[in-house]
Amino acid sequence: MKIVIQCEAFDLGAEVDAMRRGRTGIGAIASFIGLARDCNEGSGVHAMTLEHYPGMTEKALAALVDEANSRWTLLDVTVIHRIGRLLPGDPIVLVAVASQHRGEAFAACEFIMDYLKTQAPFWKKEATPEGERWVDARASDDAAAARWNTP
Amino acid sequence: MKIVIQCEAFDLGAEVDAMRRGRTGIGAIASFIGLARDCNEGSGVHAMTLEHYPGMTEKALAALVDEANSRWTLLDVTVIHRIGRLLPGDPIVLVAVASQHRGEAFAACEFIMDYLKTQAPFWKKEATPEGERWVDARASDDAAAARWNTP
Amino acid sequence: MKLRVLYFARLRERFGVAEETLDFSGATAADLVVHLQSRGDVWAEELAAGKAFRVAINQDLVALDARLPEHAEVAIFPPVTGG
Amino acid sequence: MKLRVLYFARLRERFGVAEETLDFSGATAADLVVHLQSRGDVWAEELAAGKAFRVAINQDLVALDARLPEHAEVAIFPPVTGG
Repeated sequence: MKIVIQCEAFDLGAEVDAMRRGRTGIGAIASFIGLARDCNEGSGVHAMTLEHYPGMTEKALAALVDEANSRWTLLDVTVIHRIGRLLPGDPIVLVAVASQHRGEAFAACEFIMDYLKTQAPFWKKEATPEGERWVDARASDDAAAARWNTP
Repeated sequence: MKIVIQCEAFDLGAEVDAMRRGRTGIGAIASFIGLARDCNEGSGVHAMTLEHYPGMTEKALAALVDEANSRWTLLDVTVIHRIGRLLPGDPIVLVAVASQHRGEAFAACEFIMDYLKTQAPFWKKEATPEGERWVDARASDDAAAARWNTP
Repeated sequence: MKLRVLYFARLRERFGVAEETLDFSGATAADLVVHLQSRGDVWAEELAAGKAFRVAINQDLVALDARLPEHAEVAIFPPVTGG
Repeated sequence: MKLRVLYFARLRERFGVAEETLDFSGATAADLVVHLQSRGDVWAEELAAGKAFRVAINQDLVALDARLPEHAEVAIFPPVTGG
């Protein structure tokens, strides 16, 4: 398991290769990268700054990876989230999940992203032609996370 | 859109980078790699040979990428499937899907994998200590593909 | 009518043939299967009712009642196991 | 009781403070919010009933009725928007 908060870019290929190197029991690796877009809520976005809550961020990410491990049989998980200033097209977040079978890898990867969006203390501020603005939380992200609440 | 059948290994990082290079409207890339495992149905597997139906394979993969494009708003799709002899730990298949939002990227990536497993004409033969054997189709793969049949 | 018939994977190995050309008078994929079963031996065994095999006509998966066009490329193979 | 209180993102900017130490006599997160509201101005505005903000105690998200332990690190921030 690897959880990292960093300013620098990450390398999806290197992260996934590190997961599978020397291992022959992994059948599936599902991965996700989220990228900064040039447009949001109808405005152009020329840059973005990501703030976080040092200490709580690591704790929150570890808790949600633990939760994923308790729900599915996973062989490895990597979560990397960038902070600081990012430009359109820059990768923001990476989640990669290794498992024996694809169903578990896909489910756990999407679960981690959905929970990260609502539980991990990151905040985005966008620079637009109309000035800087803090991004509002989305109801659709709450709905995506709520899907995983089994009755 | 890129669909390739090849003997050679592929490079997940390079494929995903090629998708996003120079583009600033992509918000999400979900990707998947399937790997040859060292064990299946209780037997050790020391090698695997993948056979396919040249011509139909490309047609079947293009049809299922078209179907994904008709179901979700996607910005790019890459599917690479290897054929020939593979060893445990070797990547077999790559699917990567770019979209504005993560929900569509995840859904389309998993849909393509589930349909590929039941629709694309590939067959695996495993080399085990007991000799060579053709892998049997799994009922769980049919069930995974059937999930996507909307009523 | 003339048909090109292809076999893959376990069926190719069991039949000992990858491809053949047939001059055939039936109308549907099912007719072709009955014709091949009549060869007996592994043909009767592998294509028996209840056996899992798939048929493609001109590279599209079809049901057994699908009609065979002239000069069709027909393929018969086990359920697929890629990915 | 002594508390360390942190503010993030829009709340940090609006309050003009990232961190403060409070000597506080209430028992719960809700009591602390009422205390901060009583400062008026942006505090009353941003922490008003119906405003969306989150509270963490010792780096765990909590509901407003959560009790405040001695020397707690309390953080108040907008709904998160990472990923």
